[in-house]
Amino acid sequence: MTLSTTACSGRALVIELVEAIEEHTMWLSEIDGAIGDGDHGVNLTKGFQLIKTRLGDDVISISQGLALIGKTLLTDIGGSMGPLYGTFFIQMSLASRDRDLADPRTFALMLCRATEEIADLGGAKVGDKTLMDVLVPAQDAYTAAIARGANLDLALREMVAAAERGRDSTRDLVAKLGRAARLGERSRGMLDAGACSCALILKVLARVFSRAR
Amino acid sequence: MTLSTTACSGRALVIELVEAIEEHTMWLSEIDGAIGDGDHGVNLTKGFQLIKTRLGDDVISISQGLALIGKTLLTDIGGSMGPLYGTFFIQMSLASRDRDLADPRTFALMLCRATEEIADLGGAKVGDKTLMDVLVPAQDAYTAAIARGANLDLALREMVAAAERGRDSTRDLVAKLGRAARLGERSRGMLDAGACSCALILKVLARVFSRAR
Amino acid sequence: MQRIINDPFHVVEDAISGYLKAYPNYFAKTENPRVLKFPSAPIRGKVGVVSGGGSGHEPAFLGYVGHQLLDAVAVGEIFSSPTAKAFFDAFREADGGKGVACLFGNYAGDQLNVKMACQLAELDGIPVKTVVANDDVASAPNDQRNKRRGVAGEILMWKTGGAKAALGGSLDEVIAVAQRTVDQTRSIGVGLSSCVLPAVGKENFAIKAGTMEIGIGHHGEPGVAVTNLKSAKEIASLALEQILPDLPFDAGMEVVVIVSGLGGTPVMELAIAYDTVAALLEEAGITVHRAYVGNYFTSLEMRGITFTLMKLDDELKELIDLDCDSLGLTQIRRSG
Amino acid sequence: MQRIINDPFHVVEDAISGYLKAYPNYFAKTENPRVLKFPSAPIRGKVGVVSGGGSGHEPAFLGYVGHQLLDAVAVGEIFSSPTAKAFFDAFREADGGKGVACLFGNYAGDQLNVKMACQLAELDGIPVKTVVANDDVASAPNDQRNKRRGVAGEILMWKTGGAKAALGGSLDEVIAVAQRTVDQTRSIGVGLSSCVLPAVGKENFAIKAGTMEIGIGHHGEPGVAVTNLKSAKEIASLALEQILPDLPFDAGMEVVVIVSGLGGTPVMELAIAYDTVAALLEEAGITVHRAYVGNYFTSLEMRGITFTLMKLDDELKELIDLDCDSLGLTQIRRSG
Ligand SMILES: Nc1ncnc2c1ncn2[C@@H]1O[C@H](COP(=O)(O)OP(=O)(O)O)[C@@H](O)[C@H]1O
Ligand SMILES: Nc1ncnc2c1ncn2[C@@H]1O[C@H](COP(=O)(O)OP(=O)(O)O)[C@@H](O)[C@H]1O
Ligand SMILES: [Mg+2]
Ligand SMILES: [Mg+2]
Ligand SMILES: [Mg+2]
Ligand SMILES: [Mg+2]
Repeated sequence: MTLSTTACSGRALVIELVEAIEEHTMWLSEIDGAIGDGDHGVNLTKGFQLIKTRLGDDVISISQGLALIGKTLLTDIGGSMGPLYGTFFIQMSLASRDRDLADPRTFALMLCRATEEIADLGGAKVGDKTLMDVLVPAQDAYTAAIARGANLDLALREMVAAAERGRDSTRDLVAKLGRAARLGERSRGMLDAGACSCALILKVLARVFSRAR
Repeated sequence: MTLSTTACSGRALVIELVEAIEEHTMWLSEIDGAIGDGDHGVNLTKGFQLIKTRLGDDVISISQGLALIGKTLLTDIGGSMGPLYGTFFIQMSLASRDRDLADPRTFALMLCRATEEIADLGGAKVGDKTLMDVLVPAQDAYTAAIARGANLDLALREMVAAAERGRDSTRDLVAKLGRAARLGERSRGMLDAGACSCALILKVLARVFSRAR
Repeated sequence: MQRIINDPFHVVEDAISGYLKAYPNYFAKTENPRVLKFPSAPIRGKVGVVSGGGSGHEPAFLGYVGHQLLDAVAVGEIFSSPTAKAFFDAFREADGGKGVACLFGNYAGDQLNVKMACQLAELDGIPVKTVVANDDVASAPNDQRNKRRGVAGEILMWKTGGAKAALGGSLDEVIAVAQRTVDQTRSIGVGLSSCVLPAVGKENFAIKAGTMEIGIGHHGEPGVAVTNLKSAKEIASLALEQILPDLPFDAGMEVVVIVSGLGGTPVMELAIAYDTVAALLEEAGITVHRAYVGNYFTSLEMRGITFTLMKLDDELKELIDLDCDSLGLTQIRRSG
Repeated sequence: MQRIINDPFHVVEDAISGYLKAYPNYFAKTENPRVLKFPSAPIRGKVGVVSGGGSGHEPAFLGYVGHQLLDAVAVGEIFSSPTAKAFFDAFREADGGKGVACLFGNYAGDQLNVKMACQLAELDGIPVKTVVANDDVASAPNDQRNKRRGVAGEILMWKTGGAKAALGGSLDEVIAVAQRTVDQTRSIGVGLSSCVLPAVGKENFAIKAGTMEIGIGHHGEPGVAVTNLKSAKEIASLALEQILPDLPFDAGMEVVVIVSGLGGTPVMELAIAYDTVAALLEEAGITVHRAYVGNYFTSLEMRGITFTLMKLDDELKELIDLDCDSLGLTQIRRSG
């Protein structure tokens, strides 16, 4: 097995995501603690560590890696994020199955299905101070870029930038959904934890996919 | 139809019993009223009037007459006497069915089955101040007479005398069963209503059977 | 009283009317408004099987009128015996020319009325024989078994007796099978709340919150002990402690088990109790051939549970397993 | 709390364990302790039929796993949705290669978890289609039917969907039949008392003595009105007043009726209420093809009653009449 296949494999995807989440556990939990119940980082880390255990020594495709993540989050992680991120990864897995990952349209489809299904499930819209404030602009930026003729790399870079702007935009928003909504005006002034983790996850995905040549 | 068959028919039996009971309605109810709830005469009269209605113009055998009385009492008359007298007449009917009524042993069998089944059903013994204080000595007197070789007429006369002595014996007894038992010692000094009606019924039966030649 | 009724003195009539309308496949009217029969009864050449008792125990008694079960029932007022006339009329409706088996419970009123009904039947030339269920171990000591009440175990003699009759058994054979069923059956009840007779409007006995009554009867008759409310496990083992030594049920035997609710018990609690019953029987080396867990014999809205065990032999097993179809019990033996 | 349980936090596990032991003919264990399947499921070449929901509604949901009914169920905690994993595992247990019909009730938790389970199934290549029962007329106006809850009417889509699958229907055909069943079914509940969640230990809503709640949900969701407690006749007519115009049910139609107790209701009261339902339907020129009167879908020990009507057509009638065998519903079509 060559370095390049390893690099663009589901195995790498899983491991890099686990590392990124683990590294940011405390940061994410602190953000959630300010306006939520403070378990966001811990929840996600628990989930991703379980995913790593389940991965074991398996060599799997990107689509399989996404499926493994989605299934584990859906079935073993409670709270809002189990179902929401479970859906995110499962839809990404279904959209990438048997498709050419080097084709920029594949990632476009993945983002689109994931965003739509999360919106359907959670009912959140842009401005509600959730991970939708990251996902929607990220998807828009990505599709705009490939519509313009940008290559995968560039499109992914623009997506990450939009995601991070989206993340930062949540600071000035009042939460409309989830636990933080109960605070009303008092939820303004802090980032949204889900938005932060979502931007992080998209960044890792972009890195892994930009190697998918 | 000759006078003699009419006389010994079930029709005559029913009519004579109805008349005897009707004639003694108030007397029986008063006796029951002293130590019971005062409905004995009324209950029986209601039952026997219904029996007369059911008889209509039918010409029936003694056994059929006894069955009609027993069935009606059993199915339409409540209280203690419905089941007890119902049993009395039904057993007499079954014991007389297809038998020679002129044979003194037939009436012996009738008395015996009726007494036994009532004892079985109500659980009363001689001395409990119930109709058993009439039935048992009546049966004893009758069987003793035919054992001695007395004819039907004589045996029936001795039975009636014993029944009336039994009836009178209840005056000095304390009720052990039925409603009157609740009075304890206070039930002493009055006749038992069931004993009175039983002696009356046996007297009518004796009259009808003594014509059964 | 939180009841769905019209007139508290008319509940039995109204319920019968409802059952007749809802289940024409199970119930046909007869001349006697207090007697229901299976539509195809009487069946020529088959022994008629009859029961009856007070109302308020639904699905007992009428719910066991059905295919290869009871042919007719006599229906009494709430918790009180049907009249002798009702039993007698049930005999007539059930008699297919081979006589009638009357399988009923050991209660004074029922005893008296059945006895009288038998006399009426004798007058009409219908051979009737009886079996009296006395499965309730809490209601008298073992050496006075004839004083024991009949409870949910009655269902089993209806099942076996009904099956034997359906298979063409003679009156004596049906009676023998039902009697053997009773002889090999033991039950006990545990009450957690009382119930209210519609026409009375208040409890006629009481069970304090936090307590339970072991050995309670189907009408709230006092049991053997009032104790603190125990866990399902403890309740089930207390019940088996009373039942097992009484027959006795020993290792190697095969049994049928009924765990019935008394009306107001959530059915999941019955399953929870059965869980322990099954475990204890397994420990004791007793094999459960078939279990019935549900509301089979109730007491209005009483909360509580009854436990019934019946020892099987080859014939009884076959009879228990025979298909049947009624409101209270429907069984199909599928090939697949 | 007068309950026959062990640990209030363990009632579902204990009940499942009891059901598995009592009815090996109806239930087989699966890898997921919260999923039960019919022993012969999956059946090769047959569409799998699945449901699931919170516990405390017994015999729903597990009681409808059976022959020509459901192949598997997902079991939730008391009154709360099974997990997505449980639904998904139920799909896998039921899938015989022709896909799975998931027929469940309109509750947020169930909707969410079924949706997620469907994603998991899609990952595994199992085609799953769903029908959501929304028969409870009291839970939203007619023009917002998608907001209505599913109650006892769910049983009817399990019956018809299960029958269609058993007769070899394709996934689309099974779904079409179940959807038509839901579209033609209307229910309403009337509550006379509350119930207590074992793990909570006190009532989560209250119904005052002498009052009743029309339109109450299966978990005590508020209804359309709280009134004085009325007679069975009035309760039944109030119920039909809500149900009949909603479809509408008109003269000349044939219907199936369910009158179910909510757990703590003496069953004779259900018969009393049905008596009026039958009379009113006859007056309205509506023919009752089949009635079910009993505890078919309960809410722990709640006292109360639900009324369900389903309009039949030729196909649905045949499917309703098909034999079935389960803990909650067993039907035999006898020739005799
Ligand atoms: N309905 C929703 N739609 C989308 N995202 C949501 C919704 N509700 C909550 N979230 C996201 O979930 C995050 C909180 O996740 P987490 O702390 O893991 O779960 P919980 O709120 O159950 O503790 C929020 O920061 C928000 O981004
Ligand atoms: N167990 C019994 N066995 C025999 N006779 C009884 C028994 N109980 C009551 N009786 C008789 O019944 C009579 C009362 O009859 P009646 O007044 O008609 O019925 P009730 O007591 O129900 O009002 C008593 O005088 C007594 O002779
Ligand atoms: Mg949180
Ligand atoms: Mg949380
Ligand atoms: Mg009197
Ligand atoms: Mg009186």
